[in-house]
Amino acid sequence: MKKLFGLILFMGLGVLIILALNNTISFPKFGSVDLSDRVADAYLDNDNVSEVGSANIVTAIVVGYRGFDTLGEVTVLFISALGVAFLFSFKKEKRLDLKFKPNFMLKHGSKLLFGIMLVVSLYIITHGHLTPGGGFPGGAIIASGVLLLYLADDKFRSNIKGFKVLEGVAGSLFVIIGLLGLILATSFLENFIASGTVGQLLSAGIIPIIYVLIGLKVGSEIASVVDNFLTEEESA
Amino acid sequence: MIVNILVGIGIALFGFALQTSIGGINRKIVGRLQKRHGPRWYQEFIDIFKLLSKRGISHGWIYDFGVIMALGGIIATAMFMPLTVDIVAFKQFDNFFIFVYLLAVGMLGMAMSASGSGNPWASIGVMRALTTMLAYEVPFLIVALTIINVSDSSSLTAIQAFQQTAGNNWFIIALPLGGLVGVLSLMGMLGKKPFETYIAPAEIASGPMVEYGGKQLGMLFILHEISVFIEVSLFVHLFLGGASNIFIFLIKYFTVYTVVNLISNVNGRFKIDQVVKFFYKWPLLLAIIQAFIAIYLGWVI
Amino acid sequence: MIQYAAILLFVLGLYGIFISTNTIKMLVSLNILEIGLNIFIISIGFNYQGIAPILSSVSDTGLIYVDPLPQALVLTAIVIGVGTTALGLAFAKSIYQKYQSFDLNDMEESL
Amino acid sequence: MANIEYLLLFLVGSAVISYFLTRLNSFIGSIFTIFATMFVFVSLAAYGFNMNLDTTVSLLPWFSFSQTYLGFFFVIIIAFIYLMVSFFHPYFLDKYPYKNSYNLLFLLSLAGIIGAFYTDHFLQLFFFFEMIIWTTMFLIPQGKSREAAVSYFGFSLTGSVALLIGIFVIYQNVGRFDIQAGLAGISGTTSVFVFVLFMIAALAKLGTFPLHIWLPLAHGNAPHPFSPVLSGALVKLGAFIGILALIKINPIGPVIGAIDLALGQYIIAFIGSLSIVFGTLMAIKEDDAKKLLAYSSMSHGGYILVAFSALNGFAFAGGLYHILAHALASAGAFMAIAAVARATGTTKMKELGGMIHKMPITYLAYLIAIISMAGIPPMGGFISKWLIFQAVIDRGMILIAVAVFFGSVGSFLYVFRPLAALFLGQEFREYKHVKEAPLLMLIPTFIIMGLNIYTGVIPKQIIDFINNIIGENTAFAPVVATTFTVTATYGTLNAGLIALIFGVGVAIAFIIFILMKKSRKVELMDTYTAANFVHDEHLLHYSVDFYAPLERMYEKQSHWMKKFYDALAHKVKEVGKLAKYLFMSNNIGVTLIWILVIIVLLIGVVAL
Amino acid sequence: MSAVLLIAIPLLAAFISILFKKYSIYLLFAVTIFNIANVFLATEGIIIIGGFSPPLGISLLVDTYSKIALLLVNALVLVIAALNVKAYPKYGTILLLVVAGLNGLVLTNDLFNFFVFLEISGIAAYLITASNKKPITTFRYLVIGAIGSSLFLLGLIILYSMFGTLNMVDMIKEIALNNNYQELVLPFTLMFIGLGVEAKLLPFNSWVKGILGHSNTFSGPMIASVYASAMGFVLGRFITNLFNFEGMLLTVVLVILVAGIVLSDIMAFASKKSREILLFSSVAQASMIALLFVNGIIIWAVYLIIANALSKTVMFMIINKAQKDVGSDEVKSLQGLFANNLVIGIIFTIATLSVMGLPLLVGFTIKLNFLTELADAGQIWTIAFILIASVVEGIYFVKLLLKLWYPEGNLIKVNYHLSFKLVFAIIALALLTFGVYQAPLDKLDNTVDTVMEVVNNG
Repeated sequence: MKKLFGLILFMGLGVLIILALNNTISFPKFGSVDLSDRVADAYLDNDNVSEVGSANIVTAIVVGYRGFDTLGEVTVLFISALGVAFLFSFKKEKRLDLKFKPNFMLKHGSKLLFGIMLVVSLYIITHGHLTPGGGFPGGAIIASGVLLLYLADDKFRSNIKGFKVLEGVAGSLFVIIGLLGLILATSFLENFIASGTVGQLLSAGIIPIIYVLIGLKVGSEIASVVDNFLTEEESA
Repeated sequence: MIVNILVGIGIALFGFALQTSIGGINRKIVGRLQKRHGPRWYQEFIDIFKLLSKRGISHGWIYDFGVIMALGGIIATAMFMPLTVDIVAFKQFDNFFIFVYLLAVGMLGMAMSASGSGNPWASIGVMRALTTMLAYEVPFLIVALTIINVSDSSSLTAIQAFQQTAGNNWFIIALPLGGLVGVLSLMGMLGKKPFETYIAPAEIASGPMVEYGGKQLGMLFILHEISVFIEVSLFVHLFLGGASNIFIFLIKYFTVYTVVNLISNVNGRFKIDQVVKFFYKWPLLLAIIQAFIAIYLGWVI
Repeated sequence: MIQYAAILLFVLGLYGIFISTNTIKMLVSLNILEIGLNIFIISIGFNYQGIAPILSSVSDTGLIYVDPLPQALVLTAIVIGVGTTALGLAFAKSIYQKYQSFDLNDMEESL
Repeated sequence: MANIEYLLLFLVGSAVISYFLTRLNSFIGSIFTIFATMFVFVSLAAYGFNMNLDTTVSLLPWFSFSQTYLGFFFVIIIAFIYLMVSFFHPYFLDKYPYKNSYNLLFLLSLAGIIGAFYTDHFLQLFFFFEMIIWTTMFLIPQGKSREAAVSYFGFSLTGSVALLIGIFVIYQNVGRFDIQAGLAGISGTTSVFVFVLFMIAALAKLGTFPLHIWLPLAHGNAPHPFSPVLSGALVKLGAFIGILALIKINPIGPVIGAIDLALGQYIIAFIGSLSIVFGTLMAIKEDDAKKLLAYSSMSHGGYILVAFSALNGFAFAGGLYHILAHALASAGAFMAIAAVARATGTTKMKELGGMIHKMPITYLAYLIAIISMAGIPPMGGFISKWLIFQAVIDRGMILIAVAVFFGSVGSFLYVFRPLAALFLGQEFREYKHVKEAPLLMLIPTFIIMGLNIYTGVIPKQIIDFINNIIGENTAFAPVVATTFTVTATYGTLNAGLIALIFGVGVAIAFIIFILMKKSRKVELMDTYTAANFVHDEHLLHYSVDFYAPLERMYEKQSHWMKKFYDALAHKVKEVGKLAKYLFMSNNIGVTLIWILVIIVLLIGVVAL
Repeated sequence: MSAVLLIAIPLLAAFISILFKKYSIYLLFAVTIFNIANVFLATEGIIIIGGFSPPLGISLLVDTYSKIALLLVNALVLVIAALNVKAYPKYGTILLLVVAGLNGLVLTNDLFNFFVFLEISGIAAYLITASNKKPITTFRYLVIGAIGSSLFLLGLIILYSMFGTLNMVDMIKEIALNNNYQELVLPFTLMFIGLGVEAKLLPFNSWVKGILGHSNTFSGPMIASVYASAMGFVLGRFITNLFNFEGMLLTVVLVILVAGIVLSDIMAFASKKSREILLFSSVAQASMIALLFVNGIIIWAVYLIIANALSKTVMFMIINKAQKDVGSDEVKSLQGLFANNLVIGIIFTIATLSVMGLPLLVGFTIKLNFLTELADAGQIWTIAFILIASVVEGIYFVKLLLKLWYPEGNLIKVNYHLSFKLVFAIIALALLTFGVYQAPLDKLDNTVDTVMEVVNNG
């Protein structure tokens, strides 16, 4: 009874929001968005594009125009990983003994597959400013590779210390680049390297560098989160 | 100033003598009522002087000081009392409230010495006296309020003069309900039969006078006589239009005292809370109605 | 049309949290909510004639692009969703360690 | 040339010094407090009488002071009571848990009082008002009960909150916080609204009928030397606010034809009379002497309210005179009880008796205090009551008159009760060792005795000062008074003459007494007990349920008000629990529902 | 020394601190001290990030208003971390992120960036409350916090779709041009609820009872004063500049806030646990602050935030320390706490009296002034309700105080570290002196300019 009542109530809320959105004139109908009166128009303007130098405008926004957001967002991931580690900080950990025991083929096949996944993720990270994708998807692929290894081999423990160091270094480098921007150029996270020609690999100034750092950082953080979830207190 | 004081003392003495003799006469009347002769008319003088000559006991300095203060207070009240419109000790200072509150000083003195005597029954007697006072005082004051409001002055001589002027008649007629309440509260003040639990002779064991004897009791008798004189003459001035000369005053005084005495002889005796319940039921209601009629509607007969 | 579906998904997420007492179910409905929200964000920038905002070269002007900003925002929103869910699961796991059950109702001490 | 601001700073400074001195040794600390209060009182009296206290402000720029006769009248009374009570500190302070903070808070509250009556800015009035409240609130629990302090604070806070809302309503209408201009500036319905709010504040501080629960609790349980201050001085703050409301604002509501008095005034007079009757009845029933005196100051608060709401010159003068007379009388009575409590350790009438033999001077002080309290001639109480009676009769308010007369006669009953129970009657064995109060404590008792008599016999100087106040604040005609007489609508009262004649009467009675034979001294136990010999003096002491027949009549109804406020507090707790269930429940669904409700409400409303 | 360092340096320190776990707490002290110094040196006005002119990139806004907020937040974090350094050493990194998050919240001039920082500080708050060892309450806080921020994001996106820009200053100009308030109700409601959850306004704060009810000397003050004041400042900025409610929305918001004050005071009156009393009083203060902002009384709301933050830190720390030693925070079991530690007693009393708003203390001056401003705005009914709530507040605080001062039965042994006493004494003295000596309060009055001025003069 409560479920039905709740469902009706919340669906009513949804309908109400939809109705409210409908009769607000300045809210553009779905699909008929003209970019002219939006700030996005400036992003697509030719000389701006060439000034930032990144073909993929979304990456230009994510790391270029709104780089500060991304810094904040990376911190979010950093603090979640830190939090998860903080909650499960045991003296001695050991792998969670799952009921599923992997066989020989799976254990070694997965190592091969991990190599391929690593290459794909590196490609995606480095070509962030040209093709769709970038630091975050690349990082996610690294982490899923690590997850694959965990699942495939129930004794496998990734090098947590290494990931921590990588995470710290990548993060600090990201901020240091920002500070360099402040020192060399006028403002924090400003592009102080020539942005080159749009479409080339070595274009868009500091954006690819930052994206690589982000990729590494995201990969290591999610990997350490995976490790935390798959380990438990060593009942000595 | 000295002359006024002497006149005042004279009035007080006259009051004492008047009341004691009328008291004696009334004893004879009541005796006659009960088919006996009753004692000599000066019997009360004899009692008082006999007591004064006796050697009583004293329970400490407060026991004596209380009696002295009580008698002093009553004498002071009596000195203020006007006998007729022109025989009064202090011309325009005979304010109505002085009588009500100086009486209270007398009552306080007696209460102090009674409690000071150490006998619990004396304290119980004092409690009864005070409770009865609470009972009869309020309706009486309400009627007095009406009288003062109507006669536009609170000094007794002015109230007498108001009643004696041509147009208006005595307040007992002008304010009938007020008069009735006045009589009832007078009986309460005098401690006459229905409300006399606190000084009733039968209840001597628990009356305030239980520990007294000798000169203290004598002085308290004097006190009783003078306070009766004050209360009755107060009633006379307020309700019976006072007196233009001394004889009218004596006649009125005698009639009032004997009438009240006769009424009291046929009544039983209330318990203390019955007294309070009675006074706060009918007399207060009548007094309020009388005041309402007199002040708001202006119907003064 | 997708916009309405996104809002309904958002509201469904809210409904999910409202009725469930199991911590994991709550986190799942929280994710549904966030997915609905992300779809809504994307739908803001959509244009029927628009193409993806990747420029093949500097010269091609006159093409209509889809609004790139919501896509950038959704990127961040998704990652934030991941962060919160990860932490939520961590807390759910510590609750499980302490009370041996995921259901909020039968935690014995009333809070 | 005393400056008010320096006085305040001096007081705050001496408060802090007294804190440290009392830490060293409570005797020195208290002596210092005495000198501090004495200095303040003397400088106030010397310069204040003819209004040439310097009100320039240098150190505290945002305060502004102005002198008024009305303000000075209150300040001088309260400062005097503070001085008298400070003599008691050396003997009482050691027994209190936080004794060093006692002097500090005592002097701070005095500073608050001086500030409150000298300021002409509403917010500063509120500032000093609140300061007095919280400093005294911390003094009360040093006595016996915490609950008293909580109820005291609760009611005073309600009062001061009502005052603040009133101040803001005035500010909204008049635009300025100046007291005189503000009160004059409002009219019509706002003046009625402000009148009601100010009256709530006055009733709360005076402890009159509807808001009186804290009075017996606070006075009964406050530390012994603090009760006189509480009842003599702090209650008068309410009277000051009452004057502001009744005299200054004086809303023009519908007028009751017969007694041509505005309805607002009549309601306040009715409340005053209710509190007289209620106070008297509760006092007659009370067993603890201090609680009894607390109920008496409640009924005297009622008198003050009736006086100020009768709106005629004599009533206003009577009210002010009554404030003075009651302050002295209740301070004297409370100090006597404090002296007895110090010697015997209890104020319950059951456990006391026969103190007169060991503490005659305290007895005398108490006697004179209760004579004035009961309004019996030679003392000040009689003149103020007489003036109030004149006004009540002149206006012809019958119901109020019933209550006023009942109060005056009833006060005679309940003031006599502690006299009989504490001082007179049998002398208890356990109090044999009791000695009279030390000399330092007797000085204030003598002074107050003298003042009680002085206010009763020579009204001239007081009436003249009151005429200044009347002239300053109201349009009534000043009261005509020569050295001994006071004239009102219905005749003149020669207070001096009454005292003289009373003296003559006593002299005559004394002569009669001396002439007769000396009576034999008999000790108290040897009394006429109709042959059943009682050897234990406790049994011979009649003090419990003194007015039994009277008390039986209203036994049941006497707890109504207390039950009402307990129920109120309970209701609020219920609402609290409901709110906690509604808003703070453990499952998140409730919060979601609230979010949903608010969104639907807002969008739905806007869309429609 | 641009203001962006206030965010960048703590982040850098946080990333570095996970490498050397041990020194994280000292790194925190260094960073907070640097921040406080930097606040004084930072240049006012709009600071661009990433080199792009405002509507494109993200920009920060620094004015006196945000400077006060930064100062308060950083100083409080420094004090609380210093006092808890022995009890909770491991929280260095998290505190660094808290500092970064809150500074970001206060400084940012971009709506989406605000959402990101809201999320950072939210997650950091979940971790701080994890120290209460009560995972259920933290879980509940996480879920409600996540819902709140998603609502905020939804409102934000609707605003973007309507006006096309995310920069707050531009957004205000666009809204001014559009001036059709009818449309703005939906986004503003969603954003108000989102902020309301975090700022503990009444209908949305069911998580507060769990979190602060079981708080300890570290998480209690952090949530009750640091987060409360940061959210107070942020809520103020949104209400005064972006929302400026009108019409039906204004009345409903006013009703919510006033009901919030009155009901939370009544709830405090009905609760027996000392921490519950304190948390309901801080909920009441939060609604009061929001009410002041809605009525446009900015300067006194700022002072109220500061005073409330200071006194709540002191009160929560004292009560939590006592609770830890005594084991239960029932008022009965804490009876007579101050009997043998007098200094702490006096400090606690001064703090409580300041919260209640009694004379000689800063609370009183603030209360009187904002009531005068309310009277100017003609809100007599709001004043009446606030004052009635303050009566109820006065009674339950006095009951608490008197119970704590006067022992019944056995004396409880609670000792406070000297550093506790020293820091609290300074705070109490500040409350006392500013109560009596009001000149500096008025001086600051005219220097606080809102985003509006910045918007007008570019």
